[in-house]
Amino acid sequence: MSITYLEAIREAQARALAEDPRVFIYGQDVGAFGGAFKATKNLAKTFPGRVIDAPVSEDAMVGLGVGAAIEGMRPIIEMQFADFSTAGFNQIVNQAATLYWRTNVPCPITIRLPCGGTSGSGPFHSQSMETIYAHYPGLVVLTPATVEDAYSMLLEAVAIDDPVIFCEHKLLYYHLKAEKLPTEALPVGKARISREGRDMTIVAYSAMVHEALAAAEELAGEGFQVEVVDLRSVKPLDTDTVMASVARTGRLLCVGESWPWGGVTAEVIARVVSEGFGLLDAPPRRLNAKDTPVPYHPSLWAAHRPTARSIAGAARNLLRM
Amino acid sequence: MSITYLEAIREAQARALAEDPRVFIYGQDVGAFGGAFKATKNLAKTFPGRVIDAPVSEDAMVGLGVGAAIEGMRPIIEMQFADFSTAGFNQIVNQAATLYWRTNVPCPITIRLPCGGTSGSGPFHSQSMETIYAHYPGLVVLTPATVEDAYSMLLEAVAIDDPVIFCEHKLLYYHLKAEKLPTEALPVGKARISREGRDMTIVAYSAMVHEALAAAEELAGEGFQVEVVDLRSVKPLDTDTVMASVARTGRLLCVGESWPWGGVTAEVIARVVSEGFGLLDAPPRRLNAKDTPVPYHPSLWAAHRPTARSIAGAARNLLRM
Amino acid sequence: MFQAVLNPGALGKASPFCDSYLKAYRLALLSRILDEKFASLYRAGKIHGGVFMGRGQEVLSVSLGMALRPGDVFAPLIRDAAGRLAFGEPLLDAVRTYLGSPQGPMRARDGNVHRGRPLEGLFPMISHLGAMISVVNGALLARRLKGVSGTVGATCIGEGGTSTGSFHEAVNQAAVEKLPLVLVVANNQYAYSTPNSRQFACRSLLDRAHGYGVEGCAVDGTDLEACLKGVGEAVENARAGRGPQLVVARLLRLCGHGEHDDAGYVDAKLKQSPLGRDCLKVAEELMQSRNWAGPEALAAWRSEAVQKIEQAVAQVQREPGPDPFKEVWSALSCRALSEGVEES
Amino acid sequence: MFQAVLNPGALGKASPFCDSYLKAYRLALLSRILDEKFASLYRAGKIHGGVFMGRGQEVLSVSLGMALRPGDVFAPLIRDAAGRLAFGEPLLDAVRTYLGSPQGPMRARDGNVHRGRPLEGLFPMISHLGAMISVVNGALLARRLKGVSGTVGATCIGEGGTSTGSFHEAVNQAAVEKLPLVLVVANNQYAYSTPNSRQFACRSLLDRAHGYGVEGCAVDGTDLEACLKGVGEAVENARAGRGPQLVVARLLRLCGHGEHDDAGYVDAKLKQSPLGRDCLKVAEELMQSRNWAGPEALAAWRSEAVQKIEQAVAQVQREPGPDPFKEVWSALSCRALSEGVEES
Ligand SMILES: Cc1ncc(C[n+]2csc(CCOP(=O)(O)OP(=O)(O)O)c2C)c(N)n1
Ligand SMILES: Cc1ncc(C[n+]2csc(CCOP(=O)(O)OP(=O)(O)O)c2C)c(N)n1
Ligand SMILES: [Mg+2]
Ligand SMILES: [Mg+2]
Repeated sequence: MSITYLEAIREAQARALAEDPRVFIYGQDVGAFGGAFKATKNLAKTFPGRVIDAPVSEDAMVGLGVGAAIEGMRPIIEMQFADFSTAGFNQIVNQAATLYWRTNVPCPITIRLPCGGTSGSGPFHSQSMETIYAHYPGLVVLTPATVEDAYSMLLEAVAIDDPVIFCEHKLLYYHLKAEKLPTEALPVGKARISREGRDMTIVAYSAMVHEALAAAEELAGEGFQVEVVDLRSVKPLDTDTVMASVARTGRLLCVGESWPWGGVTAEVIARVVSEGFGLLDAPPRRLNAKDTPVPYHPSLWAAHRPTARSIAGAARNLLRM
Repeated sequence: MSITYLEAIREAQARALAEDPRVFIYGQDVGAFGGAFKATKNLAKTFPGRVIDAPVSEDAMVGLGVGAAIEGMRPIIEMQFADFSTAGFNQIVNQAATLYWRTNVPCPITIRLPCGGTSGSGPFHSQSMETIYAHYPGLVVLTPATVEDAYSMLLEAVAIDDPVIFCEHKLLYYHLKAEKLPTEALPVGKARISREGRDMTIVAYSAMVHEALAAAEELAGEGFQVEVVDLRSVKPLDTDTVMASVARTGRLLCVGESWPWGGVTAEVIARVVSEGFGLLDAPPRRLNAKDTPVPYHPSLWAAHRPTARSIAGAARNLLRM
Repeated sequence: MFQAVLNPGALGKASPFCDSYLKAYRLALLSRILDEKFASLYRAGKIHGGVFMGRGQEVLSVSLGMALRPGDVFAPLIRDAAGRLAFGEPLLDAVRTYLGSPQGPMRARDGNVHRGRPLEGLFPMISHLGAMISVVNGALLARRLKGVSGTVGATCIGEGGTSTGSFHEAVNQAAVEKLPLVLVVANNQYAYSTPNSRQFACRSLLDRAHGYGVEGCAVDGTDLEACLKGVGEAVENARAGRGPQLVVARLLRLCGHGEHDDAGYVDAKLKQSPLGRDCLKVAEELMQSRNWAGPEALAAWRSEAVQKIEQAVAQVQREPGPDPFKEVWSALSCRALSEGVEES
Repeated sequence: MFQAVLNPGALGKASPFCDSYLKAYRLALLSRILDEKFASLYRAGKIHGGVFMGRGQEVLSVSLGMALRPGDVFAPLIRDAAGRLAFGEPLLDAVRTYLGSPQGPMRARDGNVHRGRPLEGLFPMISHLGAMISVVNGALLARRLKGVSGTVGATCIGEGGTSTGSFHEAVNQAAVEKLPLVLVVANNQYAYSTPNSRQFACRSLLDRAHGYGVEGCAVDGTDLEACLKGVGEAVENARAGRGPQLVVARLLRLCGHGEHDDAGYVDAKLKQSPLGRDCLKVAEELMQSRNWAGPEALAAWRSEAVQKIEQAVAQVQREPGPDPFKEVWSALSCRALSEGVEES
């Protein structure tokens, strides 16, 4: 048996629906059709009345989720693409994210965002929005990079009593495969050392973990042992694991697919240098997408985002310092 | 004569309207009423038909501004509070911010956001949104801290061919005064040394500049010479001026009123350490608002945001390192 | 749930309708005096932030609160002190929230009209207009999923709020799901300073009902009898499974947008028109004309209300303010996931 | 502005109406064949991202394009290849955008239906449904401020898009400003897979017009004559200063949402109903019954269209792709304000 990242997301939802009567799914085309990416395929049939098609109304979709959460339900809201969550932005950051703080009533809503660039998708079907949501208090922002994490973190997201922004990477949907679903998992909030190494640390998350691993592999051929940390969750952000890694390697490169200004990479670097200044033997570096919308054409797109090649290049520069 | 920060904003708009027939103002209650904060007082009378009341429709307000900009106009869109710009978020980040990049047609729209906390305003009338907008490519994000800058930067915002997010701080509206309007100004994109000092650098912007200056004054009494850099513009961010200051002082404290995760302070620190690692004699530090919504009660609010006292405290710790 | 705010013994006059009319009037009066108390505390500098009054809208608001039952959901807006009291919100909740007492339901974190008790069906508004409607929808859908029936969800909005995208999405959503939603639009002629002519172009906002496929009714918002009837029927219809109900009330805001606003822009013609009648005066005249209540009763009710409010204010003013050092600075209920962002 | 896409000599038959009918048909046919070409390039793996066809909606779309004049503003949506061609969009713009040629108006930065030339009045859509309407409003308001009169602005949306808050805010905005906006709603029964029953609850979306205070008309979107008349009148009304015009067309999407979608969910009954007629076939039958065009003319027009398209595709396929090293990686027109964020 082999299971894809997308199937893991579907299986996690199936299990959540099966085990917890409070769970329901709401989103455009999630019902009989099974969702734009088929992340809810067959679920409407298996769980009648609990996988519900929404009108093209992101604001009302999120608002409805909050109201249902107040009533003790555990809604999963699917955005058709992360990019369209801008239309539900206000309800996410001002309604869902503030409810518990204002009222002491938890808001267990999971918002699934199909994120990230894929070839030919262009500026409005490629965005990574983890930075935007992580900036706001009151939200948990998860960015699974593996099939196993997609499964276990989505289950955990539904179980968490707070609003979770679940950033699934579309590029991983079909191609990333695992042998089977995990039976145990790191808890949300813990980063993972995806590859050990003692010469430098690359911190990455979501699809960039795989680019970083490929870069590490390439550099291994040149005699460098590069450690790769998969953040898994960008808020909370597991500073301890990152710092421990940097303490071993003395060098930090931080990679993110979203835009350069104020993203995950800035946050990681700011934390490491203010709390672990003495650990670094060289300046920390970062690599992000370019500061333009995500281009449509495959060759522009490939140049816009960090890749194994550009990561390896940046890592080489840093290793030489 | 003496002129407030708010009056400077009104005067800048009056001058823009007077000098450029392409300028018009659109926003809720901006017409005969003169705006919730009176930033457009008397302008509707002086410039008939060019200061236009909008329905409670932030999305459509911004969309209208973009369409008018395509037609060669220079709209100023007033949000009643920065917090409500979440309802126009999609048009700002996906329509206005991408237009030039997609089509080569500039989008000279200025969006005025009354930002920042004031006592008793609570979670939905106190937000600082510069971090959110600065993350997106295609936007210029200005954060004037002085009466003179409020005036000259708003005039420049209207003249700039790109979308400008103009973050005015409500706390400065009535209390901050200057003798007269400036006749010349630093260009947008340049930071200013607001106070010179050789022991450490505090980087701040908007209302926090004044807290930082007060802290510097307090520390001067203790024999420390603290340099205060006013960023003025958070995107673009004048890394050169910050680095030059840090090169002189060796110590960096970065202060922002918005939430801690991924804000201006993270970006400044990430830049300084990756480009000027060797300049620092101590770890860079930052001080932000707490990671909760902005509280209503004055004494909670005062503890939520950085103040002269907490800045001085953080600075003292850093000076001792 | 909540405790009753009126002394029940004082009621029980002529007919059941008379009973509810008097009860509604007294709650509306209580809310008027409460608002005025907040306004005077505001002028005395004892309230931080804004004060928003329901003046001129009390009988509309109270009619909605009266029609709801325990177990229903209610998301009031800024001018709904009367509806809140009728729904059962404790007077102390209002006073504690305005005065920033940590013993209030918002624990000094949010203020003035931004208060509620979600678990008791009273949803606290966020400021963004239009944003509460879909939240009520969600509660109603949840009940349907849980198999709970017979409850309704109600919320209020001004005519200005009908211009938001949130309003539209939520009304359409309720219509598609045929939820028992009652949406009361108070067309008080102004959104802050903006007159209706700059807010919408249809003849009546009621014309929107048809476009959403929901039932609608218009009421004279200055007339308590009309409000009790119109709003009451809407709530009954929703409860009976007839889907969302839109109530559009005509009236005039008889105060500024907030207490900082002198409302100098309000058209004198409107003030003199039937819209500009004071809904409490109208009710008083009716009660007197029908011999339901004479001047003594009115005076007694007023002084009873004043006393209740003064007592609550006095009590809350003795309560200590919040302590920032004891405040839990986290927005997450899962403490383990809260970021302990180190600050120097 | 744009160059004409049809050979004008071929027109000029019986009456002016016949002339426009034939012209419209030929443009609709051209767009159909163009869409089919893109679909086949997609199946051959020559197009990145999606392909979105207007199949079944061509005569509605073309009627709008035909009614517009140079100087008007047009913001087409995903199924408007026909309207674009009628408005004057060069065939090459479509081909270059789909194939990602840097010589196209979007310079390979955006693709497929996300194309336009703002300065020539053809506004390129962003993907977010509903977002273009207020942009057209802005252009129209700007013209009013500049003293330009006599032009209109038109845009299209599907019935799914009417559920967005953006749609509502913008229609209301246009109504308040009484702008010369023509908004064509193609109710093609599905929003991706979602049927109307899950999208709205009113009888007809036309019922919304009244609620906004704008004029509205319904048209049979499968009938070119009805579309030319209905849409043409709406454009005339807007031009005459009668304010926003809402046109609601009934039809059926005769294809998948995109070429990746087999549309297996479409109700067979709808396909067999009059809504499911192929609007081009309907037009062909009418032209033949009225002796406006026989089988030879139809065949000739088709092969002329095929040839034009093959030629354009062949030309664009020879054009080099974009060079990421020459690309200006800045989203600002003021280069001095662009961040040169250093990356290692
Ligand atoms: C989305 C949004 N935009 C702007 C505001 C600022 N605002 C607060 S009240 C108000 C006017 C509301 O008018 P209306 O809905 O008619 O209610 P009323 O005050 O008349 O009761 C505005 C514009 C807001 N609260 N929310
Ligand atoms: C705000 C927003 N949410 C979701 C989407 C994803 N989406 C793209 S097309 C579509 C369906 C549109 O249906 P409709 O408006 O009826 O147009 P049609 O495709 O039928 O022509 C959806 C939901 C989007 N583009 N924008
Ligand atoms: Mg109003
Ligand atoms: Mg459709």
